[in-house]
Amino acid sequence: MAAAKLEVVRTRQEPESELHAELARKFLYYMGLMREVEDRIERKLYRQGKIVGGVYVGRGQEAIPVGSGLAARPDDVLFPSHRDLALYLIRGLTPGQIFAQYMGRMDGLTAGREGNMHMGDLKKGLVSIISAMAASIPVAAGAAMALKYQGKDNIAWVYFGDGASSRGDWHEGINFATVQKLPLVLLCNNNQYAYSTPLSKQMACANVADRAPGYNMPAEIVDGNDVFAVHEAAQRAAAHARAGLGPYLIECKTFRMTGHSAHDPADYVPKRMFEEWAGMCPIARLEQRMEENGWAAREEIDETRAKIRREADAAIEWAEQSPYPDPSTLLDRVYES
Amino acid sequence: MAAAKLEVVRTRQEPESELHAELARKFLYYMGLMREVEDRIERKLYRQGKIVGGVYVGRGQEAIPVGSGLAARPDDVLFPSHRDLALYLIRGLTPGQIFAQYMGRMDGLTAGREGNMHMGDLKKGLVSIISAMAASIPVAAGAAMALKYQGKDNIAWVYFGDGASSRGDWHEGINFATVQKLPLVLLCNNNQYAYSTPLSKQMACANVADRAPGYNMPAEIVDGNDVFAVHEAAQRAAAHARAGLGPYLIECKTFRMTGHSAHDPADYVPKRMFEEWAGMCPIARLEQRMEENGWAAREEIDETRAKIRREADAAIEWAEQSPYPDPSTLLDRVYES
Amino acid sequence: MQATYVEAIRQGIWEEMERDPNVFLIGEDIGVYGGAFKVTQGMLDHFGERRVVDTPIAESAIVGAAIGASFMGLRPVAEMQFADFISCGFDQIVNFAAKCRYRWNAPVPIVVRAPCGGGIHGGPYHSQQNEAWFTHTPGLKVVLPATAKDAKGLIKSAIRDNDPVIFYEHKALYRRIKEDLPEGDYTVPIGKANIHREGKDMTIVTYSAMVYVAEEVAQLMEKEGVSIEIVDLRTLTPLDEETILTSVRKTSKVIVLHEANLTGGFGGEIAARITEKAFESLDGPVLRIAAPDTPVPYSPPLEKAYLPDAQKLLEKVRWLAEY
Amino acid sequence: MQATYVEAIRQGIWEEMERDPNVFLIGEDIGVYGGAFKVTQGMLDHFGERRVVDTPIAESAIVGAAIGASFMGLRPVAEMQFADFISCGFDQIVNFAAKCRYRWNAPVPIVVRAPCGGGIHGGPYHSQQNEAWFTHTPGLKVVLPATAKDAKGLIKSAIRDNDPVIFYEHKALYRRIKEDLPEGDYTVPIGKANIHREGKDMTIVTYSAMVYVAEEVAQLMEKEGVSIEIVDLRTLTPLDEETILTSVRKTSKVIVLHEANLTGGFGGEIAARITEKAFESLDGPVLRIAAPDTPVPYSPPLEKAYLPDAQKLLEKVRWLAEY
Ligand SMILES: Cc1ncc(C[n+]2csc(CCOP(=O)(O)OP(=O)(O)O)c2C)c(N)n1
Ligand SMILES: Cc1ncc(C[n+]2csc(CCOP(=O)(O)OP(=O)(O)O)c2C)c(N)n1
Ligand SMILES: [Mg+2]
Ligand SMILES: [Mg+2]
Repeated sequence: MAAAKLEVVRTRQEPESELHAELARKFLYYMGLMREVEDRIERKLYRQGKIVGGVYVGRGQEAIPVGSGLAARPDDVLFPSHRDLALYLIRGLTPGQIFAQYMGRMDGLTAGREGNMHMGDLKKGLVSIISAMAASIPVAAGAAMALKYQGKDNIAWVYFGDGASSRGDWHEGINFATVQKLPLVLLCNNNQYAYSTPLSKQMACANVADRAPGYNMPAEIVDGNDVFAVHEAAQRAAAHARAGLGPYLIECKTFRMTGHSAHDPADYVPKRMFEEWAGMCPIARLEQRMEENGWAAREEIDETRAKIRREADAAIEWAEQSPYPDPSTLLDRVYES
Repeated sequence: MAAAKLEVVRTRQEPESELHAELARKFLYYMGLMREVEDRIERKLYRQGKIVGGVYVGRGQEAIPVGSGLAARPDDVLFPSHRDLALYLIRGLTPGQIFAQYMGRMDGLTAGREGNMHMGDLKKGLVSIISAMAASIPVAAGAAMALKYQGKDNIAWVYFGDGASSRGDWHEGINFATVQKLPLVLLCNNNQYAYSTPLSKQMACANVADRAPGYNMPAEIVDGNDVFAVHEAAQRAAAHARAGLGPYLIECKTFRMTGHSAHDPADYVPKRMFEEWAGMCPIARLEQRMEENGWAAREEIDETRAKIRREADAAIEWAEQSPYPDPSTLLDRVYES
Repeated sequence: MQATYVEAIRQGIWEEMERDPNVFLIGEDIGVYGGAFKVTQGMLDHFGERRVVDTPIAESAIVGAAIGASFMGLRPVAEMQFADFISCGFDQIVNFAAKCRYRWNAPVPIVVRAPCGGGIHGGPYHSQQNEAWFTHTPGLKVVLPATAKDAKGLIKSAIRDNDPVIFYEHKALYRRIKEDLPEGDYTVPIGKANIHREGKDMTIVTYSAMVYVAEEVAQLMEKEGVSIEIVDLRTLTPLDEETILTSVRKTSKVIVLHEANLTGGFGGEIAARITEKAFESLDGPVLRIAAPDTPVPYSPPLEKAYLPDAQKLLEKVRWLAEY
Repeated sequence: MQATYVEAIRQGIWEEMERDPNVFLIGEDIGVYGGAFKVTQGMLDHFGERRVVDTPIAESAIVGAAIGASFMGLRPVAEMQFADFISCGFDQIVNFAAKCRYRWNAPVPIVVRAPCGGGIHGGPYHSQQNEAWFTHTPGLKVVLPATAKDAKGLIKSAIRDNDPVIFYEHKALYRRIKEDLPEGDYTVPIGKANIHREGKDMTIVTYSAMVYVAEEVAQLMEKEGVSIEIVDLRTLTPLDEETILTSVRKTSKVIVLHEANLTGGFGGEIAARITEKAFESLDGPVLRIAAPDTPVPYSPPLEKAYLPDAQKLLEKVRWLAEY
């Protein structure tokens, strides 16, 4: 098995086919929708007091769930982390359900038991995180083991941040998965911070991917703000895992264009980092590429945006109609019956 | 920092000085004493029913605690694992105290609260393991942090097996220690089994040392049955850690010449492995080298052995005189007062 | 046919594996070695590596992987080598397994088997009775069989249960008791206590190995003309409060007995419920007998002093009988 | 001078760091960020990186490193970002820290701070009251201050204590209460309950944020002529049984109130001790009020239904008063 490839893998400069244009339009839609939904959540609903719990968004990181989520087969199983909203959208959750979830309404995926990204739906192949960072990794390994057990050629995809890679569960899960050669793709969003903690206080190595050889696992590092790059890496990873060759790690270099959560002004981040990375916005980059390659005209892109805004408007309206859970149901669902 | 050196590092073929002879005699004494004490425990006292709890010995692995323990400074702090009895001997515990410990007597280090290798003495710089494999690693990191905090040039030494390296604590502890560049030497006894589990079911990589680059930590692999090799590696590691360059990993390749514990016949180990490794006995190899180099005559070696046997005889007699703890003290020592 | 407690558990698992191809085992040294206590002996040969998964030393991964597999329709039975190491997989149990159904309607049908208890000179790390960590965690079922018959019937129910079950097997019972097991495919329901012995003057509420201590004392007291009823809880959560209260209302005197440490042990819960719900029936204080609040010491005289036994129980029984 | 609960804790830590150069802090985001709840704000600037150690996300390493440093003579104060994540460092706490003194006479003078409790819409993973995991583990001290004065005095005692202390800070109190603190260097002893309010008709035994619920009800009941005594335990282990029993013997009626889940909660322990040791004094059953046995739900109407509050308490108080 190859050691970690430590250079950013370049994507094809000029993909010309209609297939690419088609894909680009999907990318644009889901990235745009994730951005819009999260903007509404973080900058409107939260500030209006309509969301009373924690809010964690993936602004600037949309290429990661979108590029990879569209590389996953619809019957693969996904273990999103807390900045991967697009995975839910790709699997068919409506923005309305997401707003309802954040607002603690019955039409959220958890019927008000949980808030924010703590949601899942087994029928859609979406497993809810628990809050403890990296705890999903052994669980995803177990799901991958089951897929292998059942003789399916599906795979499991698990998402995590740079910070999560410091936890024991990260090690135990990956070690187990590699020993068992499980069909698992590991997707790291390395956004350079864990809450306020920079990489230098999290790890002595330069990249999360540097740890892969210790598990005899291939890894690559990609430009996490290039949705095509993420997509192609995800396809390589999926092919590897699906072929029975074991886990595969993708480290997406990116940046969190916001505080850790809605109440965090992120004063600890040097201003110039925000400035630098603003120029790397994955959505703007995709739009530019679409225009340059003639995949879409400006008007078309603008219309996509407008459509997304209308969707979000309608969804919020819908979600606000959704009832709060009935307190008399408080005790339901602890056990099966 | 260099990546893991994956070849067995050869020790000097012909160390001639009297210093080496002197060291060899010390090695021989402590390895022989460990072997003798553990043989008595596992093959006599346990079978006689005088030890009622678990018994884990380091037969065939004596070079590891002896080679490294004599490289440690007396005021360094040691975190032995369960096959490192010689560390206790080197730090001045008497065989009698060890027998008493195993027999649950008052003169054991734990006054009967604990059995077997679950013992420690802060005044001697010996920290007791807890049973959970690898749990000592973050604790040793913390001790190393304290030494640095206090401006001392002491270091911490932590011991563990191949199996322990699968645990989350192993990862969390080493990651923290490397981020903080703590003065910590990590000593792995890779005896190729964790209880009945062979390496192939524990890790996908070939060596525990393969994980070191993921922490940007130097590592080397040594012949764990060559006490000089272990000693020299330990000196290199200690120099590194003491110089403030951070943790250093030594992986000692060895083999457990017994079952996991006294009640385990180890049927799962291919017979030929026992045969092969019997020819690699670290004590026999040292004796041969001593003779070949003229560091000791056969008679001298035999006399050392005889002396050790007499020591063990006397120690058992002494330990059997040691009283059992008084049940009325059961509640003592849960809290300070 | 007679079977020991360990053999009963083994049979129960074996039968469930035969019955349901989704059942599989995961844990340390459970394959070629057959488990530290030989509960899974022979299973690797019979069922193969696919269904008997030896793992690295990684309790969090074991429990986590079991949870993940259960999401996909499998029914994992995970072994902790000793209950003492369940602390290493703790977060996965109390935060992931326990809460998924409530949080997002995802059942977690896993069994975590945990050999527990003292009396085998295991010392602080091979003797723990730590069930109270889990009885305080909503969403978990906590089962501790005392007899071979119950052990088999309950492990089978646990495997079929659609919620996470922590299944405590008492190590000192594995080879100590031998019983006739019912023929054929039987189960014992989770959540139902058993009247281990009927009596009318006093109730002892207990579970796991302490049932035998209670039995010993009941036999002794019978000669003194005191008739003791023994309620073997078998399941702690969900608790069969009805059986406890019915017994207490009958006898009016009650002692709660367990091997776990006294303070914060499940005995407090039982005593509290009795006091709240059967206060008018009580003819004396609810007494608790449990291990004192120390780790489990290794040395035999200390361990003996530590463990609740007939003598200690007898003293309180006599006191209460005369109350 | 007036101070909030959070400011009181911050002052306490600050003063101890000034007093003893061996005291240092370790945890996630406690440095430049000042901690998720700003308890350690400004400490990095004042005390420097040596004494304010930001860690990776690794609770087991945090607790483990604290233990190891304590062996070498330091006095670590570790922060869990939320009490909910203490499960990730669980083994280090219950098996290493708790047992070292008993096992091999090695003191572990660490403090593990854990922001706990609901009412902030944190949902299942940012609201837990899991103290009962630790009150069942011999060797640990479990402290939960309710007032700013106690919070300061107890964190100082915890830091000076030679045993491991789990120090639960209630998040909903951090900025809600403000009090005058005593001048100068004062401590509040660990292991001593406080009579928060004197009364003669009924005792409410409680701790942490629930003290205020009890207070609210006591004021209401006073108008109805029922005089309620509130025992604020402050420390759960070691428990100040004497203060509880003295109060119960005086009032003869008692309600135990806590925010943690009912089953297996520490309330059972308290109720059991009262029943056993003050049985003759009781004029009614010992009642418990606690959260129901579910995870802490997120949505406000559910969370409100979940948390014990004055209304729920009042109902039981009235019932018991008339008993
Ligand atoms: C075990 C654990 N400890 C602490 C936290 C609190 N916490 C939530 S998110 C977070 C930072 C996560 O960093 P990273 O994994 O890099 O993901 P990012 O938020 O940057 O996407 C922390 C410390 C947690 N969720 N789990
Ligand atoms: C967390 C944990 N799980 C299980 C065990 C039971 N156990 C004791 S020793 C051992 C094997 C250890 O293997 P290794 O680390 O290679 O050390 P060795 O015994 O080979 O020296 C196991 C599984 C344990 N002590 N701790
Ligand atoms: Mg991050
Ligand atoms: Mg080994």
